[in-house]
Amino acid sequence: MTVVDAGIDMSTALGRVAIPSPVLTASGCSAFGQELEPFVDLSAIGAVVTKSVQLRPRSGRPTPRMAETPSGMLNSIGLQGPGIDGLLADDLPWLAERGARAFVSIAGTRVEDFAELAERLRGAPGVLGLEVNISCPNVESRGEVFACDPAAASDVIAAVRAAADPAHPVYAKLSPDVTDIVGVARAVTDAGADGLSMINTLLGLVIDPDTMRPVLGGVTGGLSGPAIRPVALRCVWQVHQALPEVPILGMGGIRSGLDALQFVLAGASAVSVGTAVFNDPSAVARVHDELAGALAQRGFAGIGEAVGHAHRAAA
Amino acid sequence: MTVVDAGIDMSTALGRVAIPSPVLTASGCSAFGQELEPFVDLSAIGAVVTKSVQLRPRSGRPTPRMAETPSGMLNSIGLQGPGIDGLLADDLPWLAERGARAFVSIAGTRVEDFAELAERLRGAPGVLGLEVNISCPNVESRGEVFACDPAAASDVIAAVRAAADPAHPVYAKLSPDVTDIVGVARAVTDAGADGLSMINTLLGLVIDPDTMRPVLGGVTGGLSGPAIRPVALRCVWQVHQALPEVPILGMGGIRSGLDALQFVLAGASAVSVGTAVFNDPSAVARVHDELAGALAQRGFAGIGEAVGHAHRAAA
Amino acid sequence: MITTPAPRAARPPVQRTAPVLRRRLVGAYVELTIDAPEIAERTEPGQFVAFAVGGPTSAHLLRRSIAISTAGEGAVTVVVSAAGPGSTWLTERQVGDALDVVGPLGRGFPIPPPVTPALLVGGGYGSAALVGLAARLREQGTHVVAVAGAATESRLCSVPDLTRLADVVAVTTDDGTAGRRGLVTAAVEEFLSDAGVVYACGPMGMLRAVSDAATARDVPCYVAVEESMACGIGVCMTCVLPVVGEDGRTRFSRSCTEGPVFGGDRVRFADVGTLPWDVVGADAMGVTRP
Amino acid sequence: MITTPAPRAARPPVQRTAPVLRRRLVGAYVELTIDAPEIAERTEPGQFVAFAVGGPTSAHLLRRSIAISTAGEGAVTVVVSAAGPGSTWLTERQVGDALDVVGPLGRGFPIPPPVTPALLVGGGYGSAALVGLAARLREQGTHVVAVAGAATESRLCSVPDLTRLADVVAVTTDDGTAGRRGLVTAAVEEFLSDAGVVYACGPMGMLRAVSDAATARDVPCYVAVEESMACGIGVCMTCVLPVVGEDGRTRFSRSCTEGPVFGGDRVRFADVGTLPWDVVGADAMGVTRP
Ligand SMILES: Cc1cc2nc3c(=O)[nH]c(=O)nc-3n(C[C@H](O)[C@H](O)[C@H](O)COP(=O)(O)OP(=O)(O)OC[C@H]3O[C@@H](n4cnc5c(N)ncnc54)[C@H](O)[C@@H]3O)c2cc1C
Ligand SMILES: Cc1cc2nc3c(=O)[nH]c(=O)nc-3n(C[C@H](O)[C@H](O)[C@H](O)COP(=O)(O)OP(=O)(O)OC[C@H]3O[C@@H](n4cnc5c(N)ncnc54)[C@H](O)[C@@H]3O)c2cc1C
Ligand SMILES: Cc1cc2nc3c(=O)[nH]c(=O)nc-3n(C[C@H](O)[C@H](O)[C@H](O)COP(=O)(O)O)c2cc1C
Ligand SMILES: Cc1cc2nc3c(=O)[nH]c(=O)nc-3n(C[C@H](O)[C@H](O)[C@H](O)COP(=O)(O)O)c2cc1C
Ligand code: FES
Ligand code: FES
Repeated sequence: MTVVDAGIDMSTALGRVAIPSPVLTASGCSAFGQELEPFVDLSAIGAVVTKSVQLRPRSGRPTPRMAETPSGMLNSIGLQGPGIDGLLADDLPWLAERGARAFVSIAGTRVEDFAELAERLRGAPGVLGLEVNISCPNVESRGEVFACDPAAASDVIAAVRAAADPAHPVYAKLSPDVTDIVGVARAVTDAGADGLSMINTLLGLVIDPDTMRPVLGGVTGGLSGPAIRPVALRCVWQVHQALPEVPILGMGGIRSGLDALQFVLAGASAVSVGTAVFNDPSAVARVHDELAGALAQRGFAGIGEAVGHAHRAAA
Repeated sequence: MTVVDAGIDMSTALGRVAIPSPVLTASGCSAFGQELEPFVDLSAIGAVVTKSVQLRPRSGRPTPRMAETPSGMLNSIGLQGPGIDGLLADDLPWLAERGARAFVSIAGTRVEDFAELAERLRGAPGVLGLEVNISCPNVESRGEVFACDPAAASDVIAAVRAAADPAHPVYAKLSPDVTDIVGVARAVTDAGADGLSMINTLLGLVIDPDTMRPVLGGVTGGLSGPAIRPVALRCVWQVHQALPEVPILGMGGIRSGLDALQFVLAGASAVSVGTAVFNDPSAVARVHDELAGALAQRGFAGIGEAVGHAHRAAA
Repeated sequence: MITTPAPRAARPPVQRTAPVLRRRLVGAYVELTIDAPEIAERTEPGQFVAFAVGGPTSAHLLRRSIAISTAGEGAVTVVVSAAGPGSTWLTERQVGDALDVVGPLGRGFPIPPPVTPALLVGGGYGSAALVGLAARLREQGTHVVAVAGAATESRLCSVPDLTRLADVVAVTTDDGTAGRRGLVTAAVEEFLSDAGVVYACGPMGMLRAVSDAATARDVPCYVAVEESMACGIGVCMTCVLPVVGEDGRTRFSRSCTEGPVFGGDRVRFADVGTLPWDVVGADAMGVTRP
Repeated sequence: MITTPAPRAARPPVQRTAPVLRRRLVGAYVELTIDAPEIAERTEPGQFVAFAVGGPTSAHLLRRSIAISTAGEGAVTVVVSAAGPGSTWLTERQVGDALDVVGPLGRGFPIPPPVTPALLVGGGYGSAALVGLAARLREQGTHVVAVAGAATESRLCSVPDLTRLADVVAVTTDDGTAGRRGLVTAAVEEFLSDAGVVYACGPMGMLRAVSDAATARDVPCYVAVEESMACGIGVCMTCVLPVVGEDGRTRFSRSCTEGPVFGGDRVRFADVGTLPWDVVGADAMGVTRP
């Protein structure tokens, strides 16, 4: 593809915070940014969305943690990570030093965990905002995933919004594994979410034909990659149609600028590139360039005009 | 792969009706069987699952009706078909003449439609049983899909079970687009379903980067093919774990004998091959042979022993 | 209606692994000849084949339909234009590579009595699909006029073959880089008066124009259409067009098995992509007479 | 612990499109040499590269990690065993085909002082990863003994290269089709007494046995492990093993960036695939001291 650099205005925002590019990493798919440095200018991308962090350091699940699937993969990492202390001590300062913006993903198994994490992140260097990963089991509700229950999801978001730095936009990250994603979107927005990240992985399973057992130690895992892109686009489309004023960070199988364009046209004002980074470590920067070219070729002066365009063209 | 013909017993059943092979076509992916005749011995496969039929002939939706997606496709056919009269007059007799078994998929937008279809199919030649496609909008509930509401789904199944020939097993075909598929499975089984077909397509969307509008005339469409296989396997796994005594017809992205084996190990006692037929018109017969070989290589004497094996091996 | 619907092909399709025997660049296209005797011996002019694309690691599940240009001596020749990923992959195949192919598919062009003079009209790579037909008509002594048009010279196709087989050949290009400048339809108008039957293959807009012109002069016209196909064998219902049947009623007909050759007067070109109220079964979709 | 963890590589990896310069069958494997000067000049023995597989139509998103056998003069050589679809695709590449490659990745083998005699142990295609190391050790004057083992002759690898580079070479096959009959570990036992450091690459079972034997005799042993990797660059956390750190605590360490070379005594082989209670952060997963 020829990248047309027609001085396209690629600046956009997460909530009310401006970012220079609409293309971000996806939580859990670029760790805390360090390893991408040889491939991507971290200060030029929209933000580094960090691996979901919890209060305590976590080992994550035993291996095997992944299975390749047609045009995608299944993972069951179990949120391995340093815990909030490690994040604050090492990872955020590292990103801040390089002028990279951190959109910090937080996770927990209790409403209070989320609130405490938001509280701890107030005033941390380089933090641009919070993405709330509610695709976690709620220990107070027999392990039901927060994101699958509009009430539980709202409780988390309300608590985070109350505890977080008022300058930090709070995005709720939704799961596609629900009957009515618009209902969940509406609930969390009513609870104070400044935006929505869509989508998290789909629950999937692969059985190893040799061992005749599930491949993953955790039995089921999260399906990601281009395979799920049509589902992700449908979720973004439905939610933007119902709640056109709510900013959406779109993701799910984005691999090229034209993939990102589809999300923007469906209603996303920014996008995350996740699994594609495993295929191409420079994917985040490449998608930015390709998206800029695609927007220019289509006569847009900036990304802003293109957001939700596919809905308007219908009228 | 070397197909080992070790006299594996491939006979299984749909409900209480025996079939000689566990491999069937999938509704809507082999029309009414005629066109497969050059490629497959229709009397040797488990059954021809016919395209979902409604009471009246239907034109289906305007084109474009499909979009290719990574390792899958999106379709929005809109159930084009001859209606029950055409089916009874032309398609079922054609199949019966050839000794092919028809597992007839029925669809409707009202509970009574389903019941009337079941009633009309009593005593029809060559009919082995009914697959109830409840992934249709319920006109009496603002277009909500029956399969997404356990109560509406049960109403349909109860009405069909009451109206259908008692000798015909009634399978409810479930949608994966729900928060709790086990809940729906339990509801329809309680309502009298003799088995479950899983899964129907996932709701998806693709935007054409040139027109900048959804590709499909119907905006959203159904995602099928290997891309969705991990989701389908997860659904089969969850439902078999919760309801081990309920027979499952597994489907979603099956392309090879080893794919089919995964479904069997997860709990399916038979499988449907859908989208893969578009790639390989002889897929249904090939999958049968490959599955027989795979079972033999693993030391199974028959398919029956392998059903749900991945759960037992855990113990 | 002037046309009678094309009949079903005499023999069913087969699925084979076919090695590439010859590969040749023809202008902007790639011509591939594959070794597929059982397909070649069954082919009627106007039919097509469907190739699996991308090899064993492919993310592209659907076959690509390609018109058969010529079939004979155990081989099938096609002309491929690199449009998207699947057709591009096809154009990259080399001699010796094996292709997974199903065919021949669809219905061929109905063959007129030898005395009926025929006008063949091809647009872009659509001309390739007329070569086998031209050969067949010549064999039976039919007078053949061929018009091949394209946007520009490099997108012309099969002109040498048609020149060899037809009695008269006219070439047109939109930009005048070869033959006369202008659309094929201008040339068609000129030859129509002497034609007893017209055959056309090319983009939808061209098919419509040719068909309208022929029908206006009461000349039966058969068109080979190109609709997006998922299966190519008639089982998926993605490839439908509104086509008027012998009973005068319009149905959504599958272009893979009821076509790709349709009577041009029977295809409701203006309604493609819509659901007209008078299509059989439109009422059940909630579309009523306006 | 006898070993010090391998240090980070001196230079970061790059991503390049690299044409295949040479392709050679070596027993059951295919050796590919690619033109990748920037990767070659950065490579330390023990590092690996990651190839995208299947080309532009591929359904396989994840790269395949392959150990670097030798790197120099602008080229990188690897030995590939056709296991599943991705590695099979790699073995089918021909001279001139372009490969999308990222590397060099991971940490190399720590190099001992020249006077320390080294024992190199390779299993199957794992021997390939030792060729660059053997060359490096020879360069600095280290005495090198190499043991290459495999199930059968055709699955041996790099024996001519190792013979050229090492002072002593022993070959073993499980079935006796080449060299001595038996497992590599038997040969290892024999050479261990004269070794000051051991390097091993091959299947996990072999690594464990070699590492246990070396550690039992207080000889430091470095192993290059092979864990399933989704990204190869350290961002996904799929490739972890329980590894004892310098502080004596066990962590789930990424074999792509903290390995693939680990001190053998530091890898808790028996616990691979489980979550031991004393791994850092296991408590947060609900696993408590028994
Ligand atoms: C009966 C018939 C005969 C044809 N004959 C020829 C021929 O002789 N030479 C030639 O170059 N092409 C021919 N085509 C068109 C060819 O099938 C498409 O160009 C090709 O499928 C595009 O695939 P792609 O992967 O390159 O593009 P993509 O855009 O990636 O294709 C995506 C999907 O849409 C379908 N699709 C896209 N464009 C078309 C199209 N124009 N027609 C049908 N399906 C399409 C593809 O099959 C695929 O399933 C014919 C099509 C039909 C239906
Ligand atoms: C550091 C390292 C060095 C390696 N060096 C070599 C080498 O020099 N030569 C060689 O032939 N192979 C090597 N391998 C193994 C090689 O990466 C796998 O055989 C290959 O990835 C299998 O891919 P596949 O598509 O053939 O199999 P599939 O089974 O289809 O692979 C499915 C997925 O599992 C992963 N996977 C499967 N088996 C392995 C394995 N043994 N190790 C890691 N990942 C696996 C694949 O990468 C892929 O993501 C190495 C692996 C690692 C981690
Ligand atoms: C290996 C892996 C780890 C992930 N970890 C997280 C995580 O920690 N938190 C989170 O919110 N999402 C996580 N995700 C989900 C991604 O952020 C993203 O929502 C999803 O993968 C869909 O996007 P993609 O198809 O571009 O990867 C993870 C995905 C993968 C593949
Ligand atoms: C073109 C197409 C048409 C379909 N039509 C129907 C249908 O009429 N009734 C139905 O129950 N399912 C229908 N399905 C869904 C399939 O039967 C099957 O459940 C789904 O595609 C998943 O299986 P697969 O991945 O093997 O195709 C259709 C699927 C496709 C691709
Ligand atoms: S392409 Fe499937 S019916 Fe025509
Ligand atoms: S393979 Fe991704 S972290 Fe190691």
